[in-house]
Amino acid sequence: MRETMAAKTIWKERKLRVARQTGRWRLGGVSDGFVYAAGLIIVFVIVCAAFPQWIASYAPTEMLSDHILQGPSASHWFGTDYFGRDVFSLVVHGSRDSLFIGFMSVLVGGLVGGIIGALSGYIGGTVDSILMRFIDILMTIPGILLALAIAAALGPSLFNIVLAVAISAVPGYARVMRGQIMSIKGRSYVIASRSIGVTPFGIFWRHVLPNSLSPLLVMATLGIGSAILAGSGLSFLGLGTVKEIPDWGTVLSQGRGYLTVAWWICTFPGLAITLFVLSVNILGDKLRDQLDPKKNAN
Amino acid sequence: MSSLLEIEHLSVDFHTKKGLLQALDNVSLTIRAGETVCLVGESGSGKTITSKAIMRLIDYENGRIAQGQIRLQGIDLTVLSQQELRSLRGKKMAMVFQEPMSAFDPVYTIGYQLIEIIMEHDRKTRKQAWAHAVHLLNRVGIPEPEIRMKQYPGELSGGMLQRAMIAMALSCGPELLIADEPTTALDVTIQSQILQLLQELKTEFNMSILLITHDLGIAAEVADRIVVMYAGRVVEQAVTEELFELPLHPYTRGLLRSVATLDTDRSSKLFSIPGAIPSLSALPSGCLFHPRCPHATDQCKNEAPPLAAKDEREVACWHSEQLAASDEWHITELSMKGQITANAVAKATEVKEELTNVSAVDGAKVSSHGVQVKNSPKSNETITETVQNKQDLFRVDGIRKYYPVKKSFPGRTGASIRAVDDVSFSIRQGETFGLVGESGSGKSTLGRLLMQLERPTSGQVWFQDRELTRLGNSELRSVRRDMQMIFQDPYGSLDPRWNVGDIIGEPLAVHEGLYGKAKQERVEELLSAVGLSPSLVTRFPHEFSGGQRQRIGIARAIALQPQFILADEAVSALDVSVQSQIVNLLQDLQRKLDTTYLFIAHGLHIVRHISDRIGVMYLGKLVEIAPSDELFRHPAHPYTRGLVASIPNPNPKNRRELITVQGEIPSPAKPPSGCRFHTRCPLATSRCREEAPELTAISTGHYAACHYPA
Amino acid sequence: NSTNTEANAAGGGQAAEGGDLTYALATSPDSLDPHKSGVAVASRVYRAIFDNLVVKLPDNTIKPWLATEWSVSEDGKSYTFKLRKDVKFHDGTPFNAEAVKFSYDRIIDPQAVVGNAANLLAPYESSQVIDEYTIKLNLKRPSQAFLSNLSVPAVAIVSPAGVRKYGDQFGKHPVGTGPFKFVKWDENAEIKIERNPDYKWAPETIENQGAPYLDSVTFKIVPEEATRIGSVQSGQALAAETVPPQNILTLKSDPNFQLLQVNTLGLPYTLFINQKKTPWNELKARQALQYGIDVGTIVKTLYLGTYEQAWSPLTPGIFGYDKSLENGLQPDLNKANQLLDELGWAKGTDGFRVKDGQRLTLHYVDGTPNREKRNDIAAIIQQQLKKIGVDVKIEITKDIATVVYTNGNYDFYGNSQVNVDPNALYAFYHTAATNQRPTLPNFSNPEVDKLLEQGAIEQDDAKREEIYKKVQQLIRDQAVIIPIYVFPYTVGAAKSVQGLKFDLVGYPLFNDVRIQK
Amino acid sequence: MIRAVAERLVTSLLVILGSCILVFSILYLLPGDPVDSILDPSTATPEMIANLRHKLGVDQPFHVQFLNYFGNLLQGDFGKSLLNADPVLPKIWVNLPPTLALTLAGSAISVIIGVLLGVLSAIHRDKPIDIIARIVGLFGISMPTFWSGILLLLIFSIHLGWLPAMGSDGWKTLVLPSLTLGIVGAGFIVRMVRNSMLEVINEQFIVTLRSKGLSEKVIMYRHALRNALIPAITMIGMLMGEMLAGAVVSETVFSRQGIGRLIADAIMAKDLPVVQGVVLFSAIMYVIVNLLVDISYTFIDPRVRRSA
Ligand SMILES: Nc1ncnc2c1ncn2[C@@H]1O[C@H](COP(=O)(O)OP(=O)(O)OP(=O)(O)O)[C@@H](O)[C@H]1O
Ligand SMILES: Nc1ncnc2c1ncn2[C@@H]1O[C@H](COP(=O)(O)OP(=O)(O)OP(=O)(O)O)[C@@H](O)[C@H]1O
Ligand SMILES: [Mg+2]
Ligand SMILES: [Mg+2]
Repeated sequence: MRETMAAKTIWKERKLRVARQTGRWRLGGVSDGFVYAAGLIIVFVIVCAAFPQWIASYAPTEMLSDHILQGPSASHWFGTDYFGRDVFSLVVHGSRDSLFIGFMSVLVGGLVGGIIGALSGYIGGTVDSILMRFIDILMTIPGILLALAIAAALGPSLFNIVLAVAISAVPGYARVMRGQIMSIKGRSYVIASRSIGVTPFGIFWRHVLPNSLSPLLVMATLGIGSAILAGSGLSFLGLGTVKEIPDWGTVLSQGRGYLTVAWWICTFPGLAITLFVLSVNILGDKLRDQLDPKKNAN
Repeated sequence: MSSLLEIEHLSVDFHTKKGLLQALDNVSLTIRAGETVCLVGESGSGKTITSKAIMRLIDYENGRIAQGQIRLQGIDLTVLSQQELRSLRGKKMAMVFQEPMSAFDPVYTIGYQLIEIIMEHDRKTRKQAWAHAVHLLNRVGIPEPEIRMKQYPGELSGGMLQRAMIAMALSCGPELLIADEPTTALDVTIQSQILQLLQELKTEFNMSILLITHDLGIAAEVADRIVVMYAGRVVEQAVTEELFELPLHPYTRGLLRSVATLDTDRSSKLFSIPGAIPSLSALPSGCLFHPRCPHATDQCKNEAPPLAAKDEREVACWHSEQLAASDEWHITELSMKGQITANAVAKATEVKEELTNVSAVDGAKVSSHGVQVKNSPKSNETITETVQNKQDLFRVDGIRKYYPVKKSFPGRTGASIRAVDDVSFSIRQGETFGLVGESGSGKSTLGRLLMQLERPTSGQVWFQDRELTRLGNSELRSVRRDMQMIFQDPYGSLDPRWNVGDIIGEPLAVHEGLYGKAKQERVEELLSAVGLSPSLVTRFPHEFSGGQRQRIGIARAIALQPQFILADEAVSALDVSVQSQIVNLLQDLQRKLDTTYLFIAHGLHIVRHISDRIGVMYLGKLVEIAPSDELFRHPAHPYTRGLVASIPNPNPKNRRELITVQGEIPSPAKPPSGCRFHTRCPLATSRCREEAPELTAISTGHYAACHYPA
Repeated sequence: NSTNTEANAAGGGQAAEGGDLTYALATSPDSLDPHKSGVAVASRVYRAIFDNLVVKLPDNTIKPWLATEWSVSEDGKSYTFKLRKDVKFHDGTPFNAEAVKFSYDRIIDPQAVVGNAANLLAPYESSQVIDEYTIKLNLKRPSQAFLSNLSVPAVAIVSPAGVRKYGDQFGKHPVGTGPFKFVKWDENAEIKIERNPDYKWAPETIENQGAPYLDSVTFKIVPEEATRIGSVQSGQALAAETVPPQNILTLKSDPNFQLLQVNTLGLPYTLFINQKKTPWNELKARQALQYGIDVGTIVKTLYLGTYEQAWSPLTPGIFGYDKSLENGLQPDLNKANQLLDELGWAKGTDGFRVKDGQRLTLHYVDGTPNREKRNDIAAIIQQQLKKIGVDVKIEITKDIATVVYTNGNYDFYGNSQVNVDPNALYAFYHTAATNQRPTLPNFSNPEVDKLLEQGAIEQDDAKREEIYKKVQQLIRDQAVIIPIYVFPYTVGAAKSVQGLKFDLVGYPLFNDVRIQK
Repeated sequence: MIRAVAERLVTSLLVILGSCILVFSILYLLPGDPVDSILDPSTATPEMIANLRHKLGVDQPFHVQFLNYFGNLLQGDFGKSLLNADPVLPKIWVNLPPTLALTLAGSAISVIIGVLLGVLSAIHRDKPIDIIARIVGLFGISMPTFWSGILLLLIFSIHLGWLPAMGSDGWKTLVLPSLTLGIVGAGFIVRMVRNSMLEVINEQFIVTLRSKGLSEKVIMYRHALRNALIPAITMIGMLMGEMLAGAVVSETVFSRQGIGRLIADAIMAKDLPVVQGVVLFSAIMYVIVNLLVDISYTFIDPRVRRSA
């Protein structure tokens, strides 16, 4: 199929304009109420992680052994667990490690995957083939199995969970980054720089990379959610950690046996995970809308 | 003639996040049975909205008819339900869209999509519908319609698709055909074929046509009446001849004057309406056109003129009568006889826009940094002369570029696309070399080879005395400061994340190591040299209009005062008036900097205007090279003749048969034997089929590759 | 020792013969080869497929099973058994002295089999077939535990023909003489056994001397607690083992269900203090732990009163158990603090004790997963010891073998063992021989060593009992361990299940089970 | 065409081999020992351990084990489980069907719910239906699988007693696990379909269809949906991989037989031949699924058919 190049660009130009215009009218994205609510939840959780003692009324380690398995009440909003710990305080304090798992594994996975994808996409050729086959190999092994193998082999610790989740996320980031880099590589502003005589590295660093990052950013945002979920899945499969202050996934998976007798132990951390991941996803969606070039209107 | 469609006082609003936006305001027009009405106006003037309002398609885009009536054969469309409208759409009124490639559903066959509409409106069996569809395809000139029926949209060329689109629109015998820029996306050759087809079909099917176009040439060729829109309003309407004879609105007049024709004097500047169409959310007060109007008065600023009828025609201007009576007003006189002086242009374009006029900066501070200013603008003749004596800047020798076709069989060397096939020519120091040809003929590829953005398959490129094809990458990088590029797509060629200062400053930083204040100063100079306010350095590309963006691209290209600039379709994506602004700017800069241009374009009149010499490409080969005027006056190659003849002529008194070059350009993967043009050439003989003609001189400076040059 | 075992035996209703008992197991057996398997859950299945020579009663007497009578030589180094003559393996081959010899030789043959059964049979050296139904077993040294150990399922008699036929795969195709025959094993789904109609050699502990009433038993493998209990509640299974404490109470109060519970025998779950490590090599430091850890609260909190607190290195009910230790030591933070103060460990600003710039830490190693809430115990102890300034570092690892047994890198490690004889203490508290692997507490005390050696061979039960009581007291006084809980085997079942009983060590017996329609 | 397929098969084989090597190396190089899962460490003596290690061959150096394993593999011998000497292949054959049933049912649920909600939500953009569909979708991807599984189990088997809580025989036992699995996938597909529907709805050809006088229903379901499904299908292909991972959790919660649980247990026990076997199979499944996805493209998208 041939197309009149000139007309194609006339079109591109016009379509862009129309899309931009219609985009402005039509892409409201997630309704703003939800976005604000999501933002508030995330901010609240971050505050919890940073200053849990401001919010929680008990120390998360305090075991009130004569108050075990008490339902929600005025003194224990979310009830107490089988140790007699205040579930609300657990949830508040647990946010720290949960966020750590979420953010760190996204950071590590995104960085490694991003670098692989960028090299592969920008250099192309044999490097690309080799790296992509490697990514293919990683892709054939379901992420959680990889994570399971790593966590099982290295033993359960916060760091290993992060590592496991991060590695299993690498192929996704690498693919997206590669695709993005390859598409940006052909843009005319990149050719423009080349025609000016900028070095390949300069082009990569100053044009290709910055313009390739936004989908990765969106993906990373959404990845925080999946990382937290993956972490809790590992806890469930018996690779959780035992810590004085457990993360949400650990509380949830350890409390699950009590669901029939003390629903509150795992319901609240479960809700915390769900709400936080939900908020992160809402924000990610919003971010996707926002970073959409179509939205880049005046 | 009775009126088929009557639009009265139509206003259309869009619901947007930022509130209500009025896209059409008090639009009235009528189309009589059997009549062709053209809707013209710059981009964004509301042409498409009008057409969609008629079909009531705006309902799906958050649009609403706020006021007014649209009557089709007396039925008021504005009050019908979607259900009732559906029985009219496609049946009584049909539409043809601008881009055929995206107007078809890519996952169904052409046949399916044709039959779908037929069965929707007519009580026909599948078989009858199929037969009818085949008949229609045949009628619109699609060869082998039975096969096409089973093909998917992606398998047809743009021209074919547009024909199929027309067939689809005609399938239920509509009374009104709305065609929204049906040829903008197509080559000139195909464009004239399509226009011709529409003309024939109109009488055959006894329909009325509402044709939307931004090309006045087309309007002149086909319209009975012309309606001019500006910013959602009708500013003028008249019978075609009268409008071209005597435009009453300054905007119409401006549009007419912006059109470069084959007759315009090449030494003069192209006329352009200054500024740009306002955005709907920031409409000016009074007459919407007043900020761009050289004749605007206080009344224009404060009061909106009504659309007043004046013997059969209508115009919305306070001063139309007195202006039309003035001497200078007559267009044909002015443009055709080439009496627009640079001064007149300067006067007409002296406006309050941030786009400071080009000539205003002439000789201003640009000189301080060594931009060479030639204060005596030479006439065109002299330029051509001096150029002829000058040395070659570029010499291209037997260059080829073959792209391997996607191989499904590894190891086997498959066929390749011969994008550029054995081309030799040279570009002289200081001249503008134009390159024309249909889409896919290899123009851009040739340009990229010159710039060494791609390495040729074989052949050499000499730049001054260096053989570029031998240089290593790092050597090439230093040569690049002498060759720059202006891109087709003004939006895509600017990094959206960089501000204007950095974009323009990039070559300075790379080659001259300029940073910070020094760079900023230079950037500001460059901005004013291209007619932009220096205060815009910190803005980002998306904050500019298409024309302004192209100026930024130009500023970047001239930053290092290169010897050579490649402008690949640099103005194709722009509105006519903006096109003129950019072309003028390029010419001014050339005069000042003594730059050499390779100007690639598909708009032949623009190429004629700017180029000293022109090369015509067809399927990877150069088929003709000649000085600009010579080429248009005495085209030697039948292909060139076809191209020239396909250009719509903005002179309604001088209508002629449009079709010139038949058929479509063959695939460069399997080019025809002998002379590549022989499949479409009316003069082809058996010799042409067997023997490839060489590029030979037929007069001084005029070369053609044809066995039977005219 | 079993509180509820008899509860349902008398239950009225028309209990019918036949039917399939679905029984949800908590984990999957690794192998049904008694000699090879290493996990308790497997014994619960193969107990029904295999028989032993003898059976041990709760009163610690030993009664005939496949053996009708036996005698011990003067020196205690050889046992002669007379065998039943009417016994057949499931594959039709006869049970005889050859089969016994084959089975026991197989257990100790390092080439054929490597498994934990070898430890139980420990001093066994060889056997002599005297005649078809008489066999003499020779020991390397006398052992009072030997006869008891012969009653443990792991040293059951297997079919020599079966072993030859299936070889490596015998664990997937067990052939024994038991009341049920193996039918099939679907990996990770279920194990099915069916009634052995020829069975008529049940030991006297079993009411039903003939073939079982049930047609078959289907063991479902349901690791997830909630699902396992849910499967009984939803009627998908008739019984489910290892009911978590929190559900025990609910099931007990539910009129549609019954809860069967029996304490296991052997060593209770015990935390061993590694005496190789400073400062735990000092008695006072260990005593501080004894006073600092409130075991009562732990057991009450985590097991909600359904588990009994352990007080001794042995479980109640086992021969020689010293009941006087019960409720003896009570937690006392002051004493604990005082003891540590005396050792020179002073509390720092963060509440932890420091001496010579070293923080007082306790490296607490536990395995995964959180079996019987053992990880939770660690979590509570961490908080309790914090109060006396000990910083507990918990390490949960899959690789116990390396961390604990190979590297000995722990201060605290918990373990338990199912056993029928107090001689089990020998392996844990007798000083390890120089070329042997160290014991868990790395404890070395000449007096205890001597007592344990005597206990192994003392033939007089009364004296033997005294010896072991002494040992238990010494271990308590030396603060070698912190005993935590006695593990009860629990089964939640529909009311319709009747006659489910358990043997001495807590394995289910299906011979008497009937399902009420 | 045949060569293209052959070429693809070869790369697929290489990828599969690669994943085996990778898993082999990870499991080999990281600490832990299958012997620990076989012998009770509290009673096993060092020589028992050494004996067993020798018997299992895990005392051999890496390259020997590696070559042995792959040598046997090439002869079609998948080896035996280190834990109980079961041959690996039959183990996989037994466990594969329930997992396939689960993942297929799960995918079916994802696709049905996902596409339905996605389309409704795109068509009724910003209307209550849209908001509900998106919230449902978001919850699907925001809930830990095991949690939603246990909740379903509590509600539908324990409280209502409608469906069995565990097992893998009969369609009834498939309902809850596949629902657990499907909800997550549905969440992703809702999003994907909604986005691509919205994109398609903005395309020019939709305007053409309207100008032809076709009804919205026809336009949305006959034209827009088919176009929107193209990107969604890739997603579905990728989801199948995720499904296997989800199966690990779902199979554990509902005590189903299946390779998810098989491999999870094998990984924990470092039972290398079993892990290898399952990884090999899951890699093959992954490759097949992606091949199927590619093939289904050619049915839905003629543009692909041409370039193939
Ligand atoms: N759906 C919409 N909602 C709001 N505003 C719109 C919408 N569609 C178009 N507009 C605005 O209406 C104005 C007229 O647009 P229209 O598409 O009719 O221009 P046009 O004359 O057809 O231009 P072109 O030559 O670029 O096709 C533009 O300013 C555009 O921004
Ligand atoms: N990178 C490439 N790989 C394969 N084929 C290519 C490539 N670039 C161009 N071609 C092919 O080479 C031929 C010439 O392309 P080119 O872009 O040079 O034409 P053009 O004359 O500039 O057309 P247009 O007017 O559409 O810009 C076309 O058939 C095109 O499909
Ligand atoms: Mg338009
Ligand atoms: Mg081009």
